[in-house]
Amino acid sequence: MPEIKVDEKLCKGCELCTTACPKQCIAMSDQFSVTGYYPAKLAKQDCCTGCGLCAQICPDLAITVFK
Amino acid sequence: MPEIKVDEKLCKGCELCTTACPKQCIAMSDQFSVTGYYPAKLAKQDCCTGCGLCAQICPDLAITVFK
Amino acid sequence: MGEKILMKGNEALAEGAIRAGCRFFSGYPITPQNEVPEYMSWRLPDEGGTFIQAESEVAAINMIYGAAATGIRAMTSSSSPGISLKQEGISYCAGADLPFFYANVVRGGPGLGNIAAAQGDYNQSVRGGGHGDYRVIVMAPNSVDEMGNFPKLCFELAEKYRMPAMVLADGILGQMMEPIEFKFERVDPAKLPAKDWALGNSAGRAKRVVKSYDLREGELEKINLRRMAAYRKIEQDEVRFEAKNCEGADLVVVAYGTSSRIAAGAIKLARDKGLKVGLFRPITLWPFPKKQLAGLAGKAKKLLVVEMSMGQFVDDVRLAVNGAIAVDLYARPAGIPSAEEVMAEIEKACQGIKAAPAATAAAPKQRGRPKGSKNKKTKAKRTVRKRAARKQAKRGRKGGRR
Amino acid sequence: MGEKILMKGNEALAEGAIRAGCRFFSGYPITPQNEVPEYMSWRLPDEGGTFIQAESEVAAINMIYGAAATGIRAMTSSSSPGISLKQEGISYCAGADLPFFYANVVRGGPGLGNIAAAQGDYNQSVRGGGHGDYRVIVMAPNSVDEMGNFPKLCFELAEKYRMPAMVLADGILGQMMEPIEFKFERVDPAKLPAKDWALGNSAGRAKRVVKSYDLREGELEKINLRRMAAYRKIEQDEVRFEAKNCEGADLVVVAYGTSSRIAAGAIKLARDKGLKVGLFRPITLWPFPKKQLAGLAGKAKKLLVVEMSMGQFVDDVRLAVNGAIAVDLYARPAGIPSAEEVMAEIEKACQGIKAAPAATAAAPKQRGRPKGSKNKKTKAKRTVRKRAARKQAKRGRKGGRR
Amino acid sequence: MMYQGIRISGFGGQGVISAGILLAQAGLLEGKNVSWFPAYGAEMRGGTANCSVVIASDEVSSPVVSRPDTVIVMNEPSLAKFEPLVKPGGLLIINSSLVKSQPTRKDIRVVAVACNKIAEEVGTTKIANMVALGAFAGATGAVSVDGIAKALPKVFKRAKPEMLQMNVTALKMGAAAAK
Amino acid sequence: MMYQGIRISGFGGQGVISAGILLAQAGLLEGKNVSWFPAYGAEMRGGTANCSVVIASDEVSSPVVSRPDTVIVMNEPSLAKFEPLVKPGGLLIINSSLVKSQPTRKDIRVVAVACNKIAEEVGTTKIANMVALGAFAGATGAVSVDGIAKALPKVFKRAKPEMLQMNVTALKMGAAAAK
Amino acid sequence: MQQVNKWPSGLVNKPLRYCPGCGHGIVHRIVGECLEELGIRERTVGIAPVGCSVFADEYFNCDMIQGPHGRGPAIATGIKRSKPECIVFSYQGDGDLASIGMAETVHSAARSENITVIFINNAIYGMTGGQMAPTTLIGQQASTCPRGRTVQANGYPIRVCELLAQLEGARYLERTSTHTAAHVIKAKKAIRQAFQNQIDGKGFSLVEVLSICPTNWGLTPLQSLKFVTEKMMPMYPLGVFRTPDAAAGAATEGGAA
Amino acid sequence: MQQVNKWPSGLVNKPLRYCPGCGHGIVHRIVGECLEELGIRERTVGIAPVGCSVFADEYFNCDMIQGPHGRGPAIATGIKRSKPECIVFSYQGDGDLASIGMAETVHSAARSENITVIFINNAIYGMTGGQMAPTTLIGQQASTCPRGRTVQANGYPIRVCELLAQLEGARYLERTSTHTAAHVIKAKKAIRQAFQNQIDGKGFSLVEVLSICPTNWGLTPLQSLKFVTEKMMPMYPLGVFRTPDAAAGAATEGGAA
Ligand SMILES: Cc1ncc(C[n+]2csc(CCOP(=O)(O)OP(=O)(O)O)c2C)c(N)n1
Ligand SMILES: Cc1ncc(C[n+]2csc(CCOP(=O)(O)OP(=O)(O)O)c2C)c(N)n1
Ligand code: SF4
Ligand code: SF4
Ligand code: SF4
Ligand code: SF4
Ligand code: SF4
Ligand code: SF4
Ligand SMILES: [Mg+2]
Ligand SMILES: [Mg+2]
Repeated sequence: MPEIKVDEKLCKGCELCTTACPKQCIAMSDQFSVTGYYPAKLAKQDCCTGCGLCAQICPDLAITVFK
Repeated sequence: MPEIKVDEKLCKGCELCTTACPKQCIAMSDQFSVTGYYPAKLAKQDCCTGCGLCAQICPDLAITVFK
Repeated sequence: MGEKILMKGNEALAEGAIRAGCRFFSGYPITPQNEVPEYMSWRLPDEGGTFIQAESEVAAINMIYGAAATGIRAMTSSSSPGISLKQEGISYCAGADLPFFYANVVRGGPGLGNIAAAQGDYNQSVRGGGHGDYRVIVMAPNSVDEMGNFPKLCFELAEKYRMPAMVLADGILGQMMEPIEFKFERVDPAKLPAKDWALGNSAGRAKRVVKSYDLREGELEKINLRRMAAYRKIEQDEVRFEAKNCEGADLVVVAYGTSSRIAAGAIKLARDKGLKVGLFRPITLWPFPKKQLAGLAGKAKKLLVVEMSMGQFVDDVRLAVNGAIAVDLYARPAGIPSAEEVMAEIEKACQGIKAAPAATAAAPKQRGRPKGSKNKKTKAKRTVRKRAARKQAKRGRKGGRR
Repeated sequence: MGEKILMKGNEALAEGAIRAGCRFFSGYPITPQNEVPEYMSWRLPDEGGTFIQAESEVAAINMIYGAAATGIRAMTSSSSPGISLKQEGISYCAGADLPFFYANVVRGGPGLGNIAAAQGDYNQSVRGGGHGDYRVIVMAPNSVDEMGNFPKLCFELAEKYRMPAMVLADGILGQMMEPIEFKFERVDPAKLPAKDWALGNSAGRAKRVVKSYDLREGELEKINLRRMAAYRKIEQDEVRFEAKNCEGADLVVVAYGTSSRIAAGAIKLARDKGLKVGLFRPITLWPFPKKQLAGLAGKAKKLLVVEMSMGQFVDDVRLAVNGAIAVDLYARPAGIPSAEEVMAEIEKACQGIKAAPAATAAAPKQRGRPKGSKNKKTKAKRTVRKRAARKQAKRGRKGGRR
Repeated sequence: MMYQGIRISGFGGQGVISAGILLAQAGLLEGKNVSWFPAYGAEMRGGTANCSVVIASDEVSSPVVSRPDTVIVMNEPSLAKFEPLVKPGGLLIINSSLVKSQPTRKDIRVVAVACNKIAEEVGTTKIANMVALGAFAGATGAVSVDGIAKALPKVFKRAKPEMLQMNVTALKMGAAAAK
Repeated sequence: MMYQGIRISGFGGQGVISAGILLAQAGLLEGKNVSWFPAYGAEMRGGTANCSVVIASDEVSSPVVSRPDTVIVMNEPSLAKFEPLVKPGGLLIINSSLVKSQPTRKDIRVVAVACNKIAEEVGTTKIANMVALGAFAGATGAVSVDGIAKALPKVFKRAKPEMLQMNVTALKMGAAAAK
Repeated sequence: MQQVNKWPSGLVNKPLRYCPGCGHGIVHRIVGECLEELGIRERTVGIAPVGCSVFADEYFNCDMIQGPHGRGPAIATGIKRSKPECIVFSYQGDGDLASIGMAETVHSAARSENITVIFINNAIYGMTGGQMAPTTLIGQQASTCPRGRTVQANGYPIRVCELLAQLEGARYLERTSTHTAAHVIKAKKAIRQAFQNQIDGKGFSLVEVLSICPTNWGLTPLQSLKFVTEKMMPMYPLGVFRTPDAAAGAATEGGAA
Repeated sequence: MQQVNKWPSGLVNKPLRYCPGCGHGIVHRIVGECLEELGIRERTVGIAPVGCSVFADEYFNCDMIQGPHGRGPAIATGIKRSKPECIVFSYQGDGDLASIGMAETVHSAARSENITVIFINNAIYGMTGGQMAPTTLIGQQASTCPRGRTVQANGYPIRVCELLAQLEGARYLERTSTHTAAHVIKAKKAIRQAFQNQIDGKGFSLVEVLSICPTNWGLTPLQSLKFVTEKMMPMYPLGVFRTPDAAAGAATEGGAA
């Protein structure tokens, strides 16, 4: 299954990726990261198509897409 | 009769006025002025119409037109 | 007037300028002085004044050049790199005898440097960073209170002598908050005397020209000689400084601005340890309190200069005492010393005094007193200011920080 | 090499730079240095170099900043107001440790001033006109020959110490013609050693960064302290000066550049009248020949500073001798003195010596010799130069004017 | 002779800057000499914020507090950065709601207050900074809770009375928690 | 010890600048120390031109000749401006073709040469400046006509041989006229 | 399963110091990828401005130089003319490029310097804390126009691409945006083209990128995206304004009228 | 018989120091006449540039200020904002206005400062002795492009009116010439309009005047007139480029194609 990995050390919780995902797979965590942000996460199972759009808009290169 | 007066202290002999006169009334003197130029002069009698075009183009305000 | 309010140094500077009648400000953002234009942008329009965010520092200073020529009280401010860009314009203002007020809230340099406090722009300020022979009046506050109260002095001196006057501050003085009391009545610009050189409505008088050039042979030198004489007079009349515990001190620390605050803290530590140490703080950096410093020569055994630069300020101290007393230097180029560090330097310097009681350092031994010193006495915590500012400044001593 | 040719100072400067390997020039027209960019515009392309008439002095110095970062020998020139505009950029170059060469062909100031010769930009040159703690190497030619031969020295020193180096000239030196002999082999830029900091092809090595900032706490100060140490070394090693008839002189005239030529003429008149007068000419204004000047203290009775400015250069002379000898000043701010006028000042100063043989003026009396002076002797017409330039410079003495 | 050098540190949105100003204003109202100084600049981009406050009977020399008597730490990263600076015998106030690590120094006094939790109880985590200030007042007495309360309207000029009241409550609860 | 300070002045187009350079070049070829210095700048707009030349056995101190040994005046306005500067006992060379006024000084030597007229005889008034230089050589001996002739191709690098020849003729006739 | 994207070799592998959501990060990645894809990383010299992206000198994995505020194109000129074999780009904000650097921008375009300029238009001075930029919109608040920008006090915003399109030397001008992934992809195409032009010796290329600054706009990142479409794009229509071949193009998206 | 013309009261009655034929003199007279005819002489402040017309401060019979090279519009801004009741004009050459002063020109237009700019385009640096200007034509020789200006080394000439026409704040832009008496009369009309606009509070007005510099063109004044029609006008078409009412106009005379 395609999926994304969000690097919590890089993610700043800006939520831009949530607007980019055509499938609305991404949601924000409710746990503070070490860097003090609420990072993004793949919220739904079997949702991601690996299209990579979330990674296109992520300003912090926090998303790695697998397909 | 209309006429022009060229102030020799001001005229720098640039000849622009000669191109401006529709009647070709103006010619250049062959005598050095005190300031070291060959000044313009009204060369022909009964030629000037007082149109003032020469004064329009004179960069040194050397021409006074009478009509 | 009267109430002590807690204010940022940059805002005190801006508010002080407005109260002093400033009605034109043009500037360009730069840290650590951004609060000055920001404050001006909302306060000045309410006062009927003009705020312009210029396209650059170069444009900003030239807007000032134009505004000042109309006689309005005009101000600009910036920080180090921006002030460098303004040097041509400042030189033109000086050359055209235009009064205006500006502030340099210095940051670390050279180049982009950093945005912390520093004193590396000393020479540029006191020796005319722009081209040609000119000076600007340089006032060095060391508190938010002075940040707010000096702009008025600057405007007045600038107009009196028709030249630029500046406040030389730094990132700490700009960014810190302290209580401040504005010690003067608000100036109503409409009530200031008309300037007989200002441009504008020329009805009923000859045209006026503001310019900084004279291409006729020998004429420029005449103008410069006239200005040189004016400068000598200013050096005579307008020196301001503060001397504290200098009477009977073995060592006098010489410092200005932020480093003088830190030095004061260090001196307290030193005196607690029984060392006889005083503080001499030039408030005007140009005119420099030469005579007053030279006057220490017969008394103290050594001077210790503390500056947040490589050794710029120390030159003026050395020139003032002209070899009559040893001058040590503690240089922190773009560094902010702690009171403890300065204290350590004081101890080092004092050891030097004990080791060689008569004279030390590379300087020739002192003999006699330089001319300038004979009438001056430094009393403990006495602030000497000349002329108009005296009263006001004295009241300043009571307020806020001290 | 070898042939003496008649050249304008500005053209000698440009040709000298090209022969020294300069392959990039950006500048903006301004009198009295226009011949420099004009010369470059037709000569540089033939040499495979680049000439750019920049849109402004600000753009010109930033083109230099970029070009110098690639390791090319880059040069700009201007005159006073234009140099003021370049101060921010010069400060950046200094802060980024970039070597480049520039010339200021000074005119009268402040402001637009005039276009005659002057020395009013002294402080701006030797004390860093831009913001922050930095220095540039300042060479002051006094002949067309030196105008042509100094650019190479400047490039070499600039690269050796990774800092800007400049020629401080004036309208007379720029505009006059004199015979010149280029005393060095043409430099082939392709044969210069590669610079391990230069930007360009990064294949096979780590990326390089040229910058003048460091925002990490305390880091900028470390850089500045390192630079401060380098400056101390330069002050030790790179001083250049000329001393002439100083041995046994009662009075030594201290002057640089054009005023040193005029002073030389005046001294000839004075010696013809039997006055014992020598000439001390700093060739590097920074590093300043401090020790060498201090060395005169035990010998001459007085110094007379002649400068075409208000009293800028004199400060460095006073700092050098530190009160050990009286220093008189003949200041001509934006004026060009005649030899006769200087002669009159010499006579005045000599009278002072006779009237008060031991010491005069406001300076404290001399006692002992300052440390720096003990090893130095000034021989008649001896030119002391350190290191590499020695030989070349000596040959210079034989050529042209002298 | 009284001297308190304070350093307050936390994330950008935690109100450490205004907490510092409030402290200085309170000191001023109580007739003390005060200063406030922020860490400012580019380093701040998306990072942490901190400021220095001095409250003293004597003149304030440097407003930059490099050896604080008291450090107030509002978030995790600040602990590592500022704990080492506290003067021996000084005070470290920790917002235990967000700071999970334990301080290591043994030569200082540590007061842990769950600022966010208490603030939430009062009404909003936004006033966690007030809880911390209350704790400071309670633990040191360098300024009083009353003093800070009086300073509130001077600093938050456009705050509504309810909000101010909530702030005062937070201050008091902080002070209580520190005792 | 030989020293000649010269000032040459005239209208912009009269070649006083190049005449000065030529003189300096000639001096150099004859082994002398020389300098040349123009009056430059904005004042020149449409006005007059002048330059200073020094030819000396010793080093040249100032290239600005404020008290010339010789003044060469090529046009009317220059007479008024430069006659007063000539050193007592010095030389004033006047282009009598264009200068109609008479010099007033009695303590100097005056040589009047109809430079334009002579130049026209040679071929063109453009080389009136050469006639004046010839007169200078003839009257002072500070440089020789030969010396100037040798300098010609160095200064006018792209001049045709005929032109150079005409220049030499003008120089000679000037020298003759001055004797 | 394969990794679809990776950290580009044109970018140093370390976290970026920009605020959450900041557009600089997106453009940094794009540039980093272009350096890699075009195989020019080892002969590229980049210029970091003064502005939030002053840190660009740390991030781009090529030789970098950081210079005075606004002078990027002049610095680029000096480098490119000295090392024509190098690829030189200048990365600049709106204050940097269109305010203090206006003369350098116009003149480097007029000279048609063979360089690439990346222009981040976020309608604000980011680094200094939210002062008005030359591109700040009428009505938009900034710390030096606290009541909102007005024509009377502050004048009109400047459209950089339209202005430069008047210059024959400006060979490639395009305005792009980063507010959707699709726009990011278009922006990358434009930036790649701008580098390709330089490789091909076509002269001056500039790509403007509309970019968000949540911190100084006082909006959340998501609100900021809306601000781009609703406020910025009507004033700054996207599109190609010049190509090396066709002299002038026209706005293709979001134009006011 | 009556005297048709006279020395305008807006000009100090003394000889001008410009070279024979120099266009500055013509424009000086025009401005002097406008000051008189519009009755604004006593409330006008003029700004002299650095350039041959630095002497403008001597010549215009109103309060004058001479400032740094290229900064006229900034100085004008300072004056006008401080004394809105005054009429403020800046008189500038092409080097001054379009090279070193480009940023100030663009930004004062963008701010729509209510000022009048007189722009003398003589395609050369007059005062400093004939260096290349931003308006020097391709192929034209100048002392810093002795073999003629080339695109490769020096870039393209800048058309100021066309450039500024992109700015909403530029309210009146016209290019005129002085090479015939008829053109002089038109130039005067334009300059008068530019002053009238300021009186009416219309904002930024600029009149460009093609002008001859025989001295540095190396031509006689008569040859110079020809140069204007044959070389300059094809590059710099005359016409109105903006009026306060209609946003943008078009070239009306002499355009290249
Ligand atoms: C000469 C100079 N002036 C001003 C500054 C201060 N300064 C730093 S960044 C900046 C503006 C940044 O805005 P922008 O260029 O739009 O970049 P952003 O931060 O928005 O990306 C300014 C004015 C400076 N460093 N140097
Ligand atoms: C800062 C600065 N740079 C350069 C100069 C030198 N300078 C004087 S006038 C001028 C250019 C004049 O050309 P232009 O503006 O076209 O006016 P013109 O003389 O042709 O009328 C220059 C570069 C100066 N005075 N100041
Ligand atoms: S790769 Fe595409 S589908 Fe998967 S999370 Fe990202 S945007 Fe959504
Ligand atoms: S766009 Fe990137 S930084 Fe922003 S929330 Fe998503 S993963 Fe995190
Ligand atoms: S007034 Fe007219 S007709 Fe008379 S001379 Fe002048 S141009 Fe000719
Ligand atoms: S236009 Fe004027 S200056 Fe020129 S020749 Fe005619 S009258 Fe003389
Ligand atoms: S302030 Fe704005 S431009 Fe700067 S990093 Fe933050 S979001 Fe980006
Ligand atoms: S040089 Fe040109 S612009 Fe200057 S006065 Fe002479 S003709 Fe006019
Ligand atoms: Mg921006
Ligand atoms: Mg011009």
